[in-house]
Amino acid sequence: MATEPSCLPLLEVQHLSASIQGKRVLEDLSFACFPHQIMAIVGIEGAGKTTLLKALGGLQRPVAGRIFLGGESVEAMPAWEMVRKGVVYVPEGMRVFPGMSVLENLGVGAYLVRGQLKAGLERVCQIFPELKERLGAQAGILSGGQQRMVTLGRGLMSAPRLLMLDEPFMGLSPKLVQRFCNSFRELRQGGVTLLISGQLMQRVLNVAEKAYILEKGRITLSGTGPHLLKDPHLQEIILPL
Amino acid sequence: MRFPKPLPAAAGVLLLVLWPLIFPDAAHIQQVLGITCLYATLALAWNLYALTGAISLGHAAFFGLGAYASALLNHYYHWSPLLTIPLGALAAVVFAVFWAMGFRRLRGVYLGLASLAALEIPKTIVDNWDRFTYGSMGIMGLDRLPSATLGGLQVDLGMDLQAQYYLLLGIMLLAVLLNLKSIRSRWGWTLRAIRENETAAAALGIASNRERAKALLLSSYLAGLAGALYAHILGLVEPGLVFNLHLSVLPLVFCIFGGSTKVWGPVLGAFILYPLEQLCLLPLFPMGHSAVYGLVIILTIFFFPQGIAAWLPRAPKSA
Amino acid sequence: MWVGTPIIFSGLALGSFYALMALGFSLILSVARVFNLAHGEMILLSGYLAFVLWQFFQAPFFWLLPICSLALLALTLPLHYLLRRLPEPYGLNSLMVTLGLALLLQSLLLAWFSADYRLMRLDWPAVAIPGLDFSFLSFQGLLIILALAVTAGVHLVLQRTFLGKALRATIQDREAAQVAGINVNQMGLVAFGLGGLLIGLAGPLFAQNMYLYPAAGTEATMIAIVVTIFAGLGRTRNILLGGWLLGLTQSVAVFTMGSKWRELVSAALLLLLLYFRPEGLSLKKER
Amino acid sequence: MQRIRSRPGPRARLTVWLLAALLCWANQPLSAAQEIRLGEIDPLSGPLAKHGQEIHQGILYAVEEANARGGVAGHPVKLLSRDDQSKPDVAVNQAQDLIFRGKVAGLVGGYVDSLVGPISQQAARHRVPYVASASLQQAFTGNKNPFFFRVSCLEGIVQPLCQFLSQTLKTKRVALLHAATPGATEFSDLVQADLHRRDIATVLQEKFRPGWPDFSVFLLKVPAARAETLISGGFYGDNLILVRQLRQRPLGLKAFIAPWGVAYQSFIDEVGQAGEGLFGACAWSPGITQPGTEKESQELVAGFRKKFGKDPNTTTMHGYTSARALLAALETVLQEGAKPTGEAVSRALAKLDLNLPMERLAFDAHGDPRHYQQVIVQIQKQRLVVVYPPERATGQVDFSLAAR
Amino acid sequence: MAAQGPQVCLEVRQIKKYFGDQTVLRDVSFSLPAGEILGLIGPNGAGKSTLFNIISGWQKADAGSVFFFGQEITSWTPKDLSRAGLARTFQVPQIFPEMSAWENVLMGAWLPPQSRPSFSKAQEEADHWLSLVGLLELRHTPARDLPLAQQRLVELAQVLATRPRLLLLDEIAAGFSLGAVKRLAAGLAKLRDQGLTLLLTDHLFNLLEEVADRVLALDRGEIIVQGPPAALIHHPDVVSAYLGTRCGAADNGEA
Repeated sequence: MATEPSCLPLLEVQHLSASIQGKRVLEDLSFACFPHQIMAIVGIEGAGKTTLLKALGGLQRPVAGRIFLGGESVEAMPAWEMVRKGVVYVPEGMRVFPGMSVLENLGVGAYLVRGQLKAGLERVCQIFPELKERLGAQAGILSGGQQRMVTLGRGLMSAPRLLMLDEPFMGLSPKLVQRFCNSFRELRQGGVTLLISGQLMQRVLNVAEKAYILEKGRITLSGTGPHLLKDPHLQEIILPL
Repeated sequence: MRFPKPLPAAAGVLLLVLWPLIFPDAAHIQQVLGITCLYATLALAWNLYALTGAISLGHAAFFGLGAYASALLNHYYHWSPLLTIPLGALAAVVFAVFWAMGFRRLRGVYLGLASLAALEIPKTIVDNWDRFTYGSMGIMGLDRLPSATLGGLQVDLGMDLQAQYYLLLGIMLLAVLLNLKSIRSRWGWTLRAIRENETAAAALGIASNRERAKALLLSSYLAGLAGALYAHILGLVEPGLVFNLHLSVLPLVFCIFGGSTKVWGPVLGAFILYPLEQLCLLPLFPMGHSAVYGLVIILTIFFFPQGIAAWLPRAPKSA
Repeated sequence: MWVGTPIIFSGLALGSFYALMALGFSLILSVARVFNLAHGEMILLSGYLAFVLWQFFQAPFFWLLPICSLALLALTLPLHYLLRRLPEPYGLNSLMVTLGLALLLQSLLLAWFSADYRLMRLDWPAVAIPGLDFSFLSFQGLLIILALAVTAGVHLVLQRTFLGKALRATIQDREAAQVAGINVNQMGLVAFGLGGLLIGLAGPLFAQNMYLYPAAGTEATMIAIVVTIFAGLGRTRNILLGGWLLGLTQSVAVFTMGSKWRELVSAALLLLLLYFRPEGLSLKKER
Repeated sequence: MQRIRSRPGPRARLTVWLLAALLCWANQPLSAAQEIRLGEIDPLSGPLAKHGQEIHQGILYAVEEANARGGVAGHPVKLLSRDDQSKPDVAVNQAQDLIFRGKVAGLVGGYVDSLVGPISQQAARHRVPYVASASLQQAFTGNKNPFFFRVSCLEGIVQPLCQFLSQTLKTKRVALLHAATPGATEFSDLVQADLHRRDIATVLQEKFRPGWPDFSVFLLKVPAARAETLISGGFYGDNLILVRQLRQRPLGLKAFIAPWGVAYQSFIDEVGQAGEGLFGACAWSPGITQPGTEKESQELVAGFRKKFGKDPNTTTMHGYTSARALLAALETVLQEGAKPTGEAVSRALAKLDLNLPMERLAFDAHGDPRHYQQVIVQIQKQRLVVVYPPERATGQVDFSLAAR
Repeated sequence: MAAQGPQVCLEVRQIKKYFGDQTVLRDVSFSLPAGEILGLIGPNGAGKSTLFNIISGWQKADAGSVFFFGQEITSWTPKDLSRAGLARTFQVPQIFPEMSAWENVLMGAWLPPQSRPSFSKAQEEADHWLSLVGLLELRHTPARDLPLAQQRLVELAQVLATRPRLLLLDEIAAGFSLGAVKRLAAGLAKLRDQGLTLLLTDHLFNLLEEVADRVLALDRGEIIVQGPPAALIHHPDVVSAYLGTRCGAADNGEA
């Protein structure tokens, strides 16, 4: 597992700060994301993980700092421009379009890459076979877990270069988590970089090339996933068992 | 939770009470501000229901029913308006009962639109029940507000505009008090809970439909009262006038303009917009007044999106 | 001739007219979340434009439709930019701004075109259906055909194209639509644009089916609101069905009960509909 | 936990000052010149704006005509116009404003009875004469109000209409359609009662809300009821639609007659061929005038056209006539050297007897016009032809044109 | 120990529920003695939330009945159930977004019609419950500005303030750190000792493992196994339906 590849970073964050309603949530963050890696951001609720991912995804304007995507400065870009550039954020929770069918929900994910609709659908159905039989159903009447699958699947449909998942496992049964984790390797081989944030992510950390711990808006620890997993500090704040 | 009375409100009330004594001859201003109080009462009535989160477009129905019931009682039984006005307003409450039953399941935009349609029902019935209500002809020559003797003081409510102004101001202040009580009490917090999240309210054991209905009944009575007063101040009723959609929109405009769900919002909205139009725009621009009126509304919304009341110093909120 | 034939036909033509009045309103309401109270005044503006073109340039009727559509498109797009600057609470504030706009437009129309009633006097030949002993005005036929065509067009755009999916996604969850790569501001613009085209189309039809005077906008807005409730928000296909239901109900009510019960019957029908199927017409809770 | 603000913030103080300033401004009298002021209240905007504006133009023309002749007994006349927005409370507010701040010598104008009523009560309360331009209902003049006068009344329409129906048209079965407004409803009831006395059956009587776009289903019921004549108590706009839809299929009607809306040149222009043969009623029209006022009428049309760029019509003339009445009464009082108080002007109004183009104007004890009588006209070759009463007829009824 | 003794708090008999032609629950029956903490696990779409909704009155069962302290409550409305002392939390927290965290809890203590405490008493209680969930320092923050996990805690404090006899917790610990889960578990155990009966679902087995006396495993609308949590986690049916391979458990914090 290479820790610091020699190629150029896909996404580089320099001195990023962000606020929500005047309250500073992220404080001077700097890190880089390299292609074909799995990257993990670990932190407890309220540490600023969602804000960070939203800032990277163009949903939130940072108050200071720069974000570079392949060398281009993107911190002022709206979300749809980021998606066009291949940076896709998958929000936490169940964010389906309730009045549209599952198929249409997934179709909207492929809004900018209409040519790859079929291939994307196949990939999603492979990861979530449950969805395959419910493609025609209204997304709003699905169970919570199924809506979560649709939300994740929609992110996959956008043919991302960098896929940012916010708490991807919340509300999923362990079996599904496992299946989902397995697909990560596959995705990475397909050329996707993954940025996964959450708090209970042993499985992710096991395979993450790079991982950060976020505490109160600051990065307090970084290293490879397995390395971090053994770190006593992580054990202390996140896994105090 | 003790809420200290904000000083500006007290100053404003004092101004409204005292100015006729400073300008005793300004009959036309007394006339206009009297009607302003009447419409402010209607807006406060609307606001009472809006506290439950409902945007009604049917309050003209309450207004019209109050007006017609009082007018019919006065016309057929020749009772004094002092009696028919409070009784007539009960007709609005009867309609509110049907409303509460029929619209139990409706929320948001759909409640608004349904109430808009509900306005047609009393309107068309009154309009077509020729033998009883005189139909489209309306009823003319209703008794004016009578004179009343208050501690040896003869007050002619019908002819003396100053007395009439004080009567309407008093009723408006009563409506303000009712709003105040409905916002800052246990019941007020119940309404707020229903407005913010009905599921959570039900989970706390709140019977949201019943509380909503209570607010509606109070609201309808006030609106009916305003309508009944209107009928006797003008001396006539006519379906097209008292069941007018404009009377449904007016409280909405006053409340949003002034700041909705705030006690003084509707009053402020009424006291800015109505006198502005009646005393300034209509005399200055006989033809183009509504253009200026429209511009005032547009600009205000851009500069005070939360309504004018948000601009005033806020009552410090207890925590 | 069966007495019902002309009644049904009148109801359908009237309903088509209602639907054409309501389409733009419904679209702007559901996508851009703007309760456009200036809808009727905008239709009137388009109608007056058609009237002027017809009166002074002898423009043929079928040219008026596209010209007015494009003209109103040019009006609604700036309106979208204006409304986008509105702060929260967006729903109520945009309602108030469009109310102000309605008052403003009404005054302008009064100043420009005077309070006189205007009418485009065009000859619409009667069409007889052979073997049925029934004839109707070709304009009524045009209304029905146009309503069908426009509804089908809008329906296809919304249901079958990616743009339509994006529009519907925006209606349902703005943030989720953004992260799917949809430019939600553009969607508002598209809705206003489409709405503008539809409003513009309604103008000459209004001028032809009724008559123009500056205060007629309120009536047109009311029609649009009522049909929109009948149909349920965000359901374009239902707009035509709602319009037809309303038109037919009114026609039958006038024939069987008399003109004076027309409003009551349609209001009662509407309330029954809302009473029994509120969930079918449910809208996302707005804040 | 509680912060109490001890004094009002600067914004609150500013608001209070602004309100106080507004009150002071609004309380100022408008001015104190030697001119005589007339106040006018009309629906200048909203659904009734067409007629309100027409009345306004008539009144304005009368006032400027008086000023051009050197004013009323040497005093210039100023007209203060107000919009009542078709709402009675607004009408009352504006009447108050005109009386108190405008210090007007008299009020004119007013369309629709629900607005004329409250204005007339203000007039009585503050002792200001009021000459209403277009008021129809009979209810008002019942209780005596010495300050209220009007230049038109329903009787002056119903009488000639019913006589025409029975004497000239000789119809036996009529259908009555009217707008759901007080005036039109009363018209409909009076016509029905009057026709009943003349043995004419009203086989269909319906009302509708103004602004309805589709009469075709109602029209299906007309032949079913075997009505010979259709009387429309709708207004201008309603008749525009009704007349077009009338032509869609044959109804077997002998005649269509509408007291309002038809007898206008603009109506004839708008509906074109569809208007041929229709009957209407009017009190005046260019070319149709009170005997003996032909010259005055012609001058008026020419002057009006010069000023407003269009022809006056019967509504305009109602405004003109009411203003003329008030001006004449003022002149009488001023020439006698008396002060133009409300009582004096009202007394002068009560004694007035003028021959104006629209009517010979004299008021009875109720303030109603004694001689107001409309004529029945038929549209023939895009022109209005008077067909009733016989002494004023300018042509014959064309029955073939009327039948549809 | 529980004031009610070994009385049966909740009894569910033969509940059936269909959505269209899909069966969500088929003949679910179980009983919950007062003072016990019962856990409910199952894969996504197993019908956990539906079962909760039926017990708490938000959905109607197609067949079967529910008893609460011996009283049939099958067709009761949520508000009646709340008044009777059956409270619940939701997957998506149902709180009052514009009110502060403290005001939210105050609503729970003050508004319920069954208790009608004085205002000062309610204030004290709000303080008490808010500090119990550890949000005292965030008391003035508007609830909508709180992160989801803290909104859940606000909701928990709010329903606790209504003093329920039975509390249904729907994935209350989602998004909690393990430390927070531990604290929550300790708090729940204490509440149980004060007489509260609890029914809770959780995806991450850790909370159930900490507090549950007994766990039901639900799959495709049926109870497949029940027993103490430690036994269930190794049960082959549960593993195959829900947990996946054993290493899935490692993901749940069994480091």
